[in-house]
Amino acid sequence: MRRLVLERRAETPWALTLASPLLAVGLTLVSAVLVFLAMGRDPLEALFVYFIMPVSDAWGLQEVAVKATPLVLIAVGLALCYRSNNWNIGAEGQFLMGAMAGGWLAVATHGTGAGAWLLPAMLVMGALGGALFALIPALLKTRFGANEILTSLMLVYVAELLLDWLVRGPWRDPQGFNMPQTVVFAPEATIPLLMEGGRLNLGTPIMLLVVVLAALLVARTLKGFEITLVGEAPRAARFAGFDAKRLTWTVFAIAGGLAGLAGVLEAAGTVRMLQPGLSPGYGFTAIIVAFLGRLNPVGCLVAGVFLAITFIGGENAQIMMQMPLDVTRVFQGLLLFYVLGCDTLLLYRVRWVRRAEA
Amino acid sequence: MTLFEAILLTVITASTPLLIAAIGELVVERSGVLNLGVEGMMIMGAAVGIAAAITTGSSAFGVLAAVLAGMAMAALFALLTLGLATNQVAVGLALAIFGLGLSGVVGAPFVGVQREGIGAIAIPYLSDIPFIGPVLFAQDPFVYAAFALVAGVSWFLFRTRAGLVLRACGENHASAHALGHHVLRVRFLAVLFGGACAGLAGAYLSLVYTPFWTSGMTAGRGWIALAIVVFASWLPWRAAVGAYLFGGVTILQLHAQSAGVPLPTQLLAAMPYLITILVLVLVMRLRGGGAGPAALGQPFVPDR
Amino acid sequence: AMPAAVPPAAAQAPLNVGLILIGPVGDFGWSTMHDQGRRRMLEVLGDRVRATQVEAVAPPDFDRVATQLVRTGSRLIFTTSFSYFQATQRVAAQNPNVFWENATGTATARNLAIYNARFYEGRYVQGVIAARKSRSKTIGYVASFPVPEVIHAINTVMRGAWSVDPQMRIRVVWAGAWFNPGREADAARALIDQGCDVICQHTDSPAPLQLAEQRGNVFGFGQASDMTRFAPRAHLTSSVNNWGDYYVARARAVLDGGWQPSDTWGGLDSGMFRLAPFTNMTPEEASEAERIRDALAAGTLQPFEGPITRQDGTLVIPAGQRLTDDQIRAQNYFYQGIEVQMP
Amino acid sequence: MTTPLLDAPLLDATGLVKRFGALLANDHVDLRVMPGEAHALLGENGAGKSTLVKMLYGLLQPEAGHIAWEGRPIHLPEPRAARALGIGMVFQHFSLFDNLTVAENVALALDAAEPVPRIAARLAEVSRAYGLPLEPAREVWRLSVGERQRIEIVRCLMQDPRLLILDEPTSVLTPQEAEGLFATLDRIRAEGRAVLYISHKLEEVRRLCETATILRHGRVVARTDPRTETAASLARMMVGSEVAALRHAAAPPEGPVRLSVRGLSVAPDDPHGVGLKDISLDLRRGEVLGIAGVAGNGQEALFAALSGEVLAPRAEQIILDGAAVGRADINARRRKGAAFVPEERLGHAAAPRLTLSDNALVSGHAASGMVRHGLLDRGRMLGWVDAVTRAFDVRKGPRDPEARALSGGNLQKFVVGREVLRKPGLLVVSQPTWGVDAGAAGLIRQALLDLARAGSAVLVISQDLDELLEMADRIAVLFHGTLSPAEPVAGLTREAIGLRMGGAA
Ligand SMILES: Nc1ncnc2c1ncn2[C@@H]1O[C@H](COP(=O)(O)OP(=O)(O)OP(=O)(O)O)[C@@H](O)[C@H]1O
Ligand SMILES: Nc1ncnc2c1ncn2[C@@H]1O[C@H](COP(=O)(O)OP(=O)(O)OP(=O)(O)O)[C@@H](O)[C@H]1O
Ligand SMILES: [Mg+2]
Ligand SMILES: [Mg+2]
Repeated sequence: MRRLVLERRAETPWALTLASPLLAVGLTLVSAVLVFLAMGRDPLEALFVYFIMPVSDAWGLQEVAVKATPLVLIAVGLALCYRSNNWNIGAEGQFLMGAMAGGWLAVATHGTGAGAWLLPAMLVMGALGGALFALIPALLKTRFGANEILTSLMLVYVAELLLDWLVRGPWRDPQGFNMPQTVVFAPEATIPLLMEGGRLNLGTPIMLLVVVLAALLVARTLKGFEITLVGEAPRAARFAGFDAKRLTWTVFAIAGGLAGLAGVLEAAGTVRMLQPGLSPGYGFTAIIVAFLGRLNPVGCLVAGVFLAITFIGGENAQIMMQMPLDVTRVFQGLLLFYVLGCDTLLLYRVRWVRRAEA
Repeated sequence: MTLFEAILLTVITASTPLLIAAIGELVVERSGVLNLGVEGMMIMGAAVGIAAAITTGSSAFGVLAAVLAGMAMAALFALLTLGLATNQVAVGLALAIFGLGLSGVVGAPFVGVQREGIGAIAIPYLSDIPFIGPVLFAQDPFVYAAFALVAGVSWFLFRTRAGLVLRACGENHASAHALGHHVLRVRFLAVLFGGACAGLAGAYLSLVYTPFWTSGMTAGRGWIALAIVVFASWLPWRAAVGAYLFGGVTILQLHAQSAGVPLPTQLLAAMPYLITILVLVLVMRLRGGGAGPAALGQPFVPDR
Repeated sequence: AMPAAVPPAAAQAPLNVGLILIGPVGDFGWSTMHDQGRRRMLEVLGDRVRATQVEAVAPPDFDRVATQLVRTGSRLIFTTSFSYFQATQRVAAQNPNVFWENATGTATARNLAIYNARFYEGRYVQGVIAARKSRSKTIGYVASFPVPEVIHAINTVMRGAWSVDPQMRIRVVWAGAWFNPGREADAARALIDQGCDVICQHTDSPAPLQLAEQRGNVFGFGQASDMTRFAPRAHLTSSVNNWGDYYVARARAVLDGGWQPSDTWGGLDSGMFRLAPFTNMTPEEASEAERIRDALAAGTLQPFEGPITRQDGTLVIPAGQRLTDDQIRAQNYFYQGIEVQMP
Repeated sequence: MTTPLLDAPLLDATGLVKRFGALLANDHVDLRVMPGEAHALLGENGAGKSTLVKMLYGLLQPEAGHIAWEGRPIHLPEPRAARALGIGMVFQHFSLFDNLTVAENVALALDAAEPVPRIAARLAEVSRAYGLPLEPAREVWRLSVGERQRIEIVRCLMQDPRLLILDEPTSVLTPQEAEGLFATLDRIRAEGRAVLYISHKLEEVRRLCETATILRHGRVVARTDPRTETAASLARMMVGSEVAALRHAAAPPEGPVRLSVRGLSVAPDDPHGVGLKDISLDLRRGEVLGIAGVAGNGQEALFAALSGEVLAPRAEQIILDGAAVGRADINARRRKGAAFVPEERLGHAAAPRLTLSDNALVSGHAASGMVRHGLLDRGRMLGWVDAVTRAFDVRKGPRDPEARALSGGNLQKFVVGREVLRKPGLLVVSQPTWGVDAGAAGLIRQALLDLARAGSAVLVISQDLDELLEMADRIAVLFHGTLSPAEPVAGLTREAIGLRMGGAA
């Protein structure tokens, strides 16, 4: 009988750092082909529809950018959290809070012909709203030791219900036949489009800027070092004089702020109103993006774009091949498994050895 | 039956899947493993359970299949976290996503198929006891299974040698290994047990609670089960209290609505979550910080 | 008017029809029934149409999916939720060569039609039956969200019930979802525990009905599809959505070049929905229900006839008048006599 | 049952090989233990002693070689098999479970399924018989280090072992507790049981054992009767060369007080820890002050309080060069010229998965110009690594490897060098040479002494009494969170300090 044995590596060869995610993507593609064959579909066509078609023209690329923008924005913040061992999984709630905080300005100023200050103010409000909401689990963690995985998750439901209450109650569109939605935001409260004939808006450059800043933060600043050190070796971080509690606050605020920013960009950009179905689970999907991107801002960008392609590919597969939606989720789960599994290669040498006979 | 009895009865049914899943996860965490993928294992249990029950026409077979499905998902988790020593939090999250998707694929052919639910079994004599009888002893088999699990797991953990070894692995895997206990094997079995319980809880949803298949039908119960384990400070009896508390708040807010309590329904609906947070905070406060298995969530790679 | 840019479909090339669904096809209710409508259309029109459907499309993804449908050749696109209405107006303006149809929308445009059914007529019948069946004189209503559709349905159920017994009362639990079987079942449990013995549901899953079956001595109504099989002993009737005929007609209109941006709000007479066979009723009860149903279909019975008084006592319309369609569409008050608070 | 021949070895291991990656930890090791014998296993840190005994206990699998028990070849797939033969082991690092009771801890090491209450009864009996009193129902975290070791020994004895392996059992005991242990071991041997004894304390070995096997770099280099050797000759065999003595420069000048601690009390930060009670001390320029004590008597709390990882209740309780810094955090103290080296190399002093240059930043970001306006200066960080490497002879492969890739001794040289190179006014260092071989230890001790003589004040917390007697000018003893007055080394004996380490006045 043989069994799997892990041997700790003294040093990680850098080539493996690149090879491991590629191997994971390769394994996912192989699995995808097997699934397509099992479903009786032409695997080549399916792969084309899933992975190539979404990026085969300018419109498609714009859509990929639109879809990736909130995912990457949220994932970058989550990556900072996870790097420092803060398990914020409530980004969905922070996203909605940001949308609400920013959307409130749009609703309150509707019809007043507010000036150019409105949009920047909405973005700031959105980031603030998300950040403040994220500080609740941070506070509960640092002050009471309450598990942040659970509290941040519970708060997602609370945010959803709050949004529901607002759009059915105080912020409901008076002309909207009592339907649960706010007014359609006025043009001055709408994120400007970047090109004719597409939906690419200012959110995407903002997202790219955030990625660059976060990458600099992680690689070049003391704060970034602090985040990494607290996650890698909490005791060494204390020895370095870093305050883990304060850092918990900081990273939760950053993650919440970015999720909130994504929320208001989505509300004022793609949807242009507040309504209960505002997020198709961006906050949860971004968790996958963060891990796929190895908790690295640039990695998150790559992973976010890749995932956006699979989402749009999934829609295409429904349209072109009547492939059910759930198949896309299965692929995403598999991809994450493979990425995590392949990461083991970085820390350990994996060997099959003959089991010592008992 | 009085309104009070009726409410208790309902609370017990609503809490049962939470309790079963929480007890399973409690054992997993006691062995030092944090499996956040309860939701994914549970929904696979629900999907496979009803699929098997419809295909074979046997509820018992459905339950068995659900348990096996939960265990299969757990085995996948174990392969990654125990075999390859990967990050348990990340794999748990992936398992939840993967389970939601795969259950949709598995369940797709069974959408809209009707199946008779598993009915209640009144225990002779006991069910005739006034008040307690109808509430506790005229329930469906899953409710009894939940009672038995609480008692059984409590006995196992604190009265048997195997339970002691399991707790030891969760406390200090290096020491347990040095004494010759098979840490990974113990954890593997614990994870499988957790998967079996989550699968069973899923079967309860699709075979008893709302006997048909719909995707996403666990609706976040797996996450609540995780919260209950922390709330319970990893003690089985307290997990029962936690599950019934959460179930109770969930049901009571519906009664409050139906009775016309003048609060926004959204606020009432948020109550179970807000109260869970509050209780988590209070529990941490009273206990004065982290109890919990000392090795929880840490990967272990033995030297051979 | 017919957009000039669109020539009548060539005889051979099949018409591509797109459908965008708000929920999963398997939601038992709203989306399932639109899917059935699509199947019916394919059945009737055969080779002349092809249909492409995308399920569970969240509002932020709507623009892309709709555009992608256009890009892959769809010429007639049904967007089946009010959540899509604003966005449909937007993409319709961007794609003038495509015919758009939004379910439950509130305004038409040059290439945008809206359609819905007068489900409230069925609710009136439910009210009558409930009043006959209930011993506790209390109806339980598992509601989704307090949108006008649901509000006026609750009002209409009570109208129907009061027409039999003015003592009838109602209790409402908001499940906060169109489709969440567990929560719907819990809501039904709470209502039954509080003494309701006829359960109306305005949510899509069969869970409340199944629960009524399980509890015994409680009755319920199916939603969106015929749910008799879920509760052979508790089921009274179901309101069965039927979009197929409408879809056939609209596709045919495009094929024939006669498509108009219409506002369709079909009642029992239109066939856009029907009542499933009455079960678990005495012959007298069934025949009374049939009589009411036929009167509604014929238009001789009007659920929104005055006088209509709000809960707070203010008169909406006096006797002899009738609510306009827009007034019905925007109803956001309970009638006097209903003890439930507006949430 | 065959009666073993009187001269047949109880345990006979031949040609054992164990490899960890590229490292050959045991290279064809032979070991023979006779019945009733007390056999010492000696060697430097990392020589492969623990690796060898773990193979004898079934915990590691040899890659080559044979083990025979009473003349019969045996295979030990797991500790259970070893225990079944009658091999018991007390580990170098305790294998106890803090949150479980004594009885449960014992039960976990027994193979028969015996209910815990019955074990508790038997435990009380055995512990009385051997004079090792224990309360079965107590949780381990409430016990002292000595009591914890009693659990380890008693649970071996309850298996009625023929061979008892003890891996550095006295390194955590006071001299008096060690005496108690020797008495127990004498009794065990009187019952005809063999003992395989690993220790760095050569005097102990000479008192206790009649045979010694000496390992160096994984190979057996000598077999001898320790009673016929001197400690110095044993050390020479272990190291392979003469061990250099420490050069003491001039006697310490009577400089001004650099560090003054007054009435410092700190509550333990975790429920299982030991706090500090009313600690006072003075440390002068040019002086080395040693803090002796058995592990677990408040060393961690003292280091944390002095470094500022945990703040003192009041600022004036810690005075550094005239400034009250009790409420200042670790970086503020660093900026005032203090530096610190904690006990744990990996995880505390250095982050295992970060590079050395990042690790230079861990303690250097506050006061050595590696950070400007919040931005890292990678060039300077690397320069610092090079400087430490040169000054302290840190041996490593690449220029900037991850910390975990360094051997223990080399990483220790790096973390000590990282601080010493900054020429701090005050250096607080805990266990400076723990787990470090003689060569590196000499280098580190010399660097600390030179630093003090150059005008700094050095405070050394150590469990190694010999190290303190060698380096320190004055020694104070930490016991249960209280600190005895510091006394000049000249007037102190091992016995006097040992008594204080055990709590006697
Ligand atoms: N699991 C392991 N993986 C890799 N290397 C190891 C492992 N265990 C031990 N080593 C290495 O093997 C060598 C021998 O270690 P061992 O623990 O046997 O030394 P030792 O003689 O007991 O030292 P000490 O006196 O410090 O206890 C050391 O270099 C050590 O770092
Ligand atoms: N647990 C381990 N996992 C992987 N590699 C290890 C481990 N322990 C030691 N090593 C490797 O073995 C080598 C020797 O390390 P070790 O700490 O045993 O050195 P050593 O012989 O004790 O030297 P020193 O005298 O400097 O302590 C190092 O290069 C290290 O990379
Ligand atoms: Mg070493
Ligand atoms: Mg050792």
